[in-house]
Amino acid sequence: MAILTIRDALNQALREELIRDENVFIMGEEVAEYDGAYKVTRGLWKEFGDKRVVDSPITELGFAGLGVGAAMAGLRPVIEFMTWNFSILASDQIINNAAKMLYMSGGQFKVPIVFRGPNGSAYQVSSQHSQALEAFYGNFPGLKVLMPSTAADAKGLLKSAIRDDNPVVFMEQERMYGLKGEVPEGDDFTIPLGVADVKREGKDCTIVARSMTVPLALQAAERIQEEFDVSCEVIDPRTIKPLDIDTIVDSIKKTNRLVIAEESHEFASVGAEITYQVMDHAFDYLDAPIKRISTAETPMPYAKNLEELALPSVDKIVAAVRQVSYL
Amino acid sequence: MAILTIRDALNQALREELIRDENVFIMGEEVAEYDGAYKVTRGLWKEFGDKRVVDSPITELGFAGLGVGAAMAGLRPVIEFMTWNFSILASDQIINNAAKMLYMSGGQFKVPIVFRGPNGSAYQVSSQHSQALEAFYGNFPGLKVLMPSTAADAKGLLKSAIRDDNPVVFMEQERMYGLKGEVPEGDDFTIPLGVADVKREGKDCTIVARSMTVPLALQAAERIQEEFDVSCEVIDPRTIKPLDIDTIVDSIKKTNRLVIAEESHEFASVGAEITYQVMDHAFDYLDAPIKRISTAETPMPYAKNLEELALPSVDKIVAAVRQVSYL
Amino acid sequence: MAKAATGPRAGIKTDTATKNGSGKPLDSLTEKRQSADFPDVDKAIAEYNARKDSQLAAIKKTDKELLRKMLYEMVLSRRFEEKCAEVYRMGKIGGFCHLYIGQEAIGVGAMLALEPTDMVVTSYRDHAQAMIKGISPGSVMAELYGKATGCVGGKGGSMHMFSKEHEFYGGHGIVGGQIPVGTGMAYAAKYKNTGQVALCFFGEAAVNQGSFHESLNMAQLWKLPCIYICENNQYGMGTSQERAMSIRSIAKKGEAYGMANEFVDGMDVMAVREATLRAVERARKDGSPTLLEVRAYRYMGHSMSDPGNYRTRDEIAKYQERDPIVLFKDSLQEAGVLAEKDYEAIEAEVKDVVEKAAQFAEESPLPDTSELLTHVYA
Amino acid sequence: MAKAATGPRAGIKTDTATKNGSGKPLDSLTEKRQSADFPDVDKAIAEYNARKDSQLAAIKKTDKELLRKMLYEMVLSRRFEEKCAEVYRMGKIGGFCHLYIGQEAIGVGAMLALEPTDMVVTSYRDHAQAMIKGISPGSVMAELYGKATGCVGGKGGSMHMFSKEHEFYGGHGIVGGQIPVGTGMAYAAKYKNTGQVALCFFGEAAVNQGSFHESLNMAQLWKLPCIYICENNQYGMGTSQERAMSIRSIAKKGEAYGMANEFVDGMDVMAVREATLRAVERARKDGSPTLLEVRAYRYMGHSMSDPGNYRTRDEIAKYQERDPIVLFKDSLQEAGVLAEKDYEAIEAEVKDVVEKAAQFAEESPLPDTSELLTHVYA
Ligand SMILES: Cc1ncc(C[n+]2csc(CCOP(=O)(O)OP(=O)(O)O)c2C)c(N)n1
Ligand SMILES: Cc1ncc(C[n+]2csc(CCOP(=O)(O)OP(=O)(O)O)c2C)c(N)n1
Ligand SMILES: [Mg+2]
Ligand SMILES: [Mg+2]
Repeated sequence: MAILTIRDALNQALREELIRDENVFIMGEEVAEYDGAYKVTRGLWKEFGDKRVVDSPITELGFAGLGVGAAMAGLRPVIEFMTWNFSILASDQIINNAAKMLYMSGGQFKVPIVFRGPNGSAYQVSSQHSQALEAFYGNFPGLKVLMPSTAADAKGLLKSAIRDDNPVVFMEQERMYGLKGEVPEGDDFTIPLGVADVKREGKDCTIVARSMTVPLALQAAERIQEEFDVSCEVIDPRTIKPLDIDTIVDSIKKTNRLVIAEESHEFASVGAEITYQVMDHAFDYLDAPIKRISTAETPMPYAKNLEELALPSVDKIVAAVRQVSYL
Repeated sequence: MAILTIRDALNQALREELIRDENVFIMGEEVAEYDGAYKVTRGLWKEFGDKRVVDSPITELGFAGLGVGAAMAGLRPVIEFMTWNFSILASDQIINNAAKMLYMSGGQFKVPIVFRGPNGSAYQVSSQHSQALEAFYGNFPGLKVLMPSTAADAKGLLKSAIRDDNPVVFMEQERMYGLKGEVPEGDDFTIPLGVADVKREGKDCTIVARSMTVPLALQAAERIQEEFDVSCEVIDPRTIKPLDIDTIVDSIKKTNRLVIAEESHEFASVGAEITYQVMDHAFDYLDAPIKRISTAETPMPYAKNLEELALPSVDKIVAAVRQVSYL
Repeated sequence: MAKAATGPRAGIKTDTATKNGSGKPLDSLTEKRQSADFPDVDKAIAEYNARKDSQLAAIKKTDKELLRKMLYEMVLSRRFEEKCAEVYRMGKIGGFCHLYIGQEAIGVGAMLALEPTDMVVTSYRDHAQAMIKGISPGSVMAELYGKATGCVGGKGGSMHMFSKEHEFYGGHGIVGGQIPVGTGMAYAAKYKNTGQVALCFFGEAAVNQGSFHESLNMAQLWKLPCIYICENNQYGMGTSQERAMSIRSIAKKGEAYGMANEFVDGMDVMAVREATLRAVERARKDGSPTLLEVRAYRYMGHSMSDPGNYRTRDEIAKYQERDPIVLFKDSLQEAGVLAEKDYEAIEAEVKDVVEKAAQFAEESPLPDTSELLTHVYA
Repeated sequence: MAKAATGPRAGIKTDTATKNGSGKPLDSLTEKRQSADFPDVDKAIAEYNARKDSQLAAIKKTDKELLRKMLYEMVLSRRFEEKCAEVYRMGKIGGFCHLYIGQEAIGVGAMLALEPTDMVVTSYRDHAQAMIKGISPGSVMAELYGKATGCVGGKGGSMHMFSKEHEFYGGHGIVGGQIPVGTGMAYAAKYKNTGQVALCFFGEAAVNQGSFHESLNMAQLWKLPCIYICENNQYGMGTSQERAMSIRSIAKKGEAYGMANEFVDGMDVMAVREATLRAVERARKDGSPTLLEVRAYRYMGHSMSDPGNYRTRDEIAKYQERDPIVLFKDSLQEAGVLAEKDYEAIEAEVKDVVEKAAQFAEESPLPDTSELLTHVYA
């Protein structure tokens, strides 16, 4: 297996799907000649040209909606938001058109489109550029929501997303683009949507993490193992919607404890949703209340010390595990 | 006390606040000469004129943002969205500007603005006009979110919202505009934000409902009382954010059971959030898993029979109470 | 209901403000907006008369069957929607119901200038467009009734007619939301080199939405074969165009994008047809988009629940003098291609079709409850 | 890095498409866009020379102290931001950092044509505007360092400078997001009849956002005293204006709203000043808004992390020949209101101010951790 950064794994996925299906095209701000603001589309414009890789004006609502129309008419657009923060401007097209079109049209018009880009915080980019939006989009039936945390998942899920006939919200994380991992070879490597992955096996406490909190949770698990001899199972749902609750519930049946680590704000978060579903499916197995670690309930501050304080961290996860384990 | 419809109670609140503070103005589509699409602003343009009650072009992003700028500069805009569905187009201004401005400016620029209008379903208005968005806005720190269910609450909360120095998302329900209730007299009647109201006392099971599900929950409670001699306590948080979790927790400590009824979709809903917070504060008091009744995980269908099936109902709430009560 | 002339578009000048509002508009409409095009019916009539000869010439060079079909579709739209109003009042149709009565020349003139493979998208005011594009009146009516036999199985209702088979992309409820979608349809046509054009209808009030601006820039920048048809019926709900838009000419806004544009008399179906044909030619030649402003008038309220108090009976009557069906029928007779009995035959046929559509809708079953959960995901 | 001339703005014509893409752009830039205004430096120089006499006249009629202040502010901006670049590279500033170098004539020319009570709002490229409006260089630099003494206490950083005291409304990160906000500021001024005007800056790429369109329509419709200043530095990140906008003239877009508009040479601070004065006069007279397109050039990358490979050194050098500071200094000398030693004094003063600002920032404390949770709600 090759060792790739998440950035390059995404790039490979895009490249392979551009080759595989000529109806796939990429559109977004700076995706073509500039090679992408975060270089995820590096080299693709050079290789595939103006038709397949298209720089758009700064017109999020417009080009998201253009993508929806193009998808209805048979193309498979991959729309990059330079970051998901800017997608809020386009949310009407994502929610009212992409997500609802199949239903409103009585099953006639599919919208096979992928919206992708980095979600959540970066490094000191302040209030308007640090928003994690998975709960925002997760609330709407018709959308699938993906959040990979490794290079292999990034590649396999992006390929599946592009092949999927539904609108997919595909959320990356800028802080993670450089993370390296093994990626299976071959154009046919895909990962099915809706299947969680156990990133670390354990028996005493379950941690459900996604995107940026997965590496944090893994570090926390190591530390807890060492310091307290408590073994944590780390589950990455990878697909937030549809959520693979079974894998989570199975783990809780074993560990009887759950910590959820997420980068988003907490109010009506995906963590809250997981809590409800776990309560619904495994109430009798819980030996302690579920504990959630989210980003502070504030807009993201710029100052380095405040930003650090606002975000989830290994320390916070360790503390949460100790709390639910009564350590 | 006067008996008023929710519509007229809202209208009174607006009128009184227009009189009380000349910096208050109302802007939105059809709010002035047309008296409001749902007549909430009836008579106000005639009484207060072009300056205070302003018809806007269909430009949701634009006039929401205009409101933010005006609020920063010292006015107290009340921005009507003809329905909250259309606010999605304006969500960037609500989320990235209204909610974050105070924080980003280090506390210098307050944004005392109320965004209001009907939320959720109406009668067969189909997929794009039936969205309940309280979880969507609830996720963002900086916003307050209100959802009254009675005429008195509607009036008292709207007056408080207009006087509040923060951006407030004020959600009404078209199906409820005609509902009547007693409203205390006097210009000084307000209801504090962040305080839940026990709409019915009971001891066996708690139902937390909001907006349209409050009357449904009250009916369900009556039926359950009659049929099963089980007494339900019905709590209406009224303010979704900040959430008065204490009142809910106190009730659960008594009843040990919770049903949540909400009109929104379920994934990452306010119901999910209440579940997390209850689990966090009252895990040991729960005798059964919390049960949530939400709108079906589909865009809203038009056909009458399907729409009915999609929405929460008295029957569904009764069934949920029976389930958590093991009846 | 106060007159529009005192509306807030006059601004918010505050010199005369009293503490609690003065009880009357603080500012009156001092300067009359300049209309870039014909502002009233009289001017329209004069213009129409002036182009009468070329109109007759156009009629004569057009296939007779097509002319008959155009008239048929206009009459069908009219009678179909009169039926809608009737059964809506009986409670058979729910939700919103926006009628097209008075605007038939636009849908018919524009859409019958297309090939069947061309694509169309429009707003919630979509019954006529759906039928002109080929969806049967029965399945449109059944959709209005929320029945399983409706063109989207009862899931969409009045605002959301769709037909993939007929290249009809809906029926959209968010004002301006279909403009980027139409742009994307044209994008796909160009990408796949299919030779199709996309026709995108919207109201004049939708022009104020950002989606209009963003879309037209992209369409012109990338030369997308999209024909933007602004159906300027002069009101967005209860707000007249001049109370919502700072200039009167919408066609002229095309110039902000360097886009070809034309102002068209929307009561004259042949004028709409010819302008659309010119736009189609541009689009098929090199993908160039066009913005057409088609000035018309809606006779009914904004939707069935709008009493329409914001305009006078006189104003409506004045526009009805130039009824597009009457105008077209008269021209056809003047050109000698239609006899009175031909027209009567059309009315009779339409009457039958509309009755059958209503009966079909009435007798069709509700959707099966299992349908609630289908089509959420593909 | 490929040349812009082969960019996708040429459309997506597909005739020559091969299955998996051809490895090179499928379409080449065949037709050169027409520039509505001066397309290149040579033309700009010619125009500048032609208006030279009236420029000198304008200088002579302007208060000497003000002229000196204008020059001082331009030099301060330049040196301050050179310092920013330096310390950014040392890791003292985090996140994004967008420099204004090359565009100083716009902020200075426009803002010093206002009264101190007038309001200003701009984008993330806001350091210069913040200082010109009166925020001290020390507290701007401290904000960049994320320190407690920053003008927003370290919460905002480079993109979010604010000062209520100085009527500076920020510092906004969402492209185009400040345009409705500026419109609302003007709305409040008119509502309260304060006589203030609102100045709203944005880049040329922001013009493509729907927020621009929606705002300008409202401003003209309601006659709001807002001056929209489009700082056309010809690139939005790596995308040249002609690859993102279907026409070249932004000023002309004002006509789509019936709004007064002007094209201005953004290298010439007096030209910016005069155009702004004309706009201010309109605004104060009857609230009329104005759209100014001010053509300039940014010397640096889009932000500190942009290598700027999308343009050539030659292109940059060509614009630098008309450096706004040099141009202004020369004119002042020619007009006899500035001696070389006066200029040197300014440079010396600025140097000192910038050093002290950096030192202040360096020595200031980080915000107290309790600040994380303050200012979420009022
Ligand atoms: C974004 C949005 N805002 C408001 C509405 C409510 N609404 C529906 S139609 C309409 C008027 C639209 O007028 P116009 O675009 O001129 O089209 P017309 O109805 O005249 O055909 C309004 C305000 C909506 N559906 N969507
Ligand atoms: C809505 C949105 N989309 C994208 C971005 C990323 N972005 C920041 S600045 C910029 C370019 C803006 O160019 P222009 O408006 O010309 O202003 P300039 O930077 O040249 O001053 C982009 C794409 C953003 N901040 N907001
Ligand atoms: Mg209209
Ligand atoms: Mg620029």
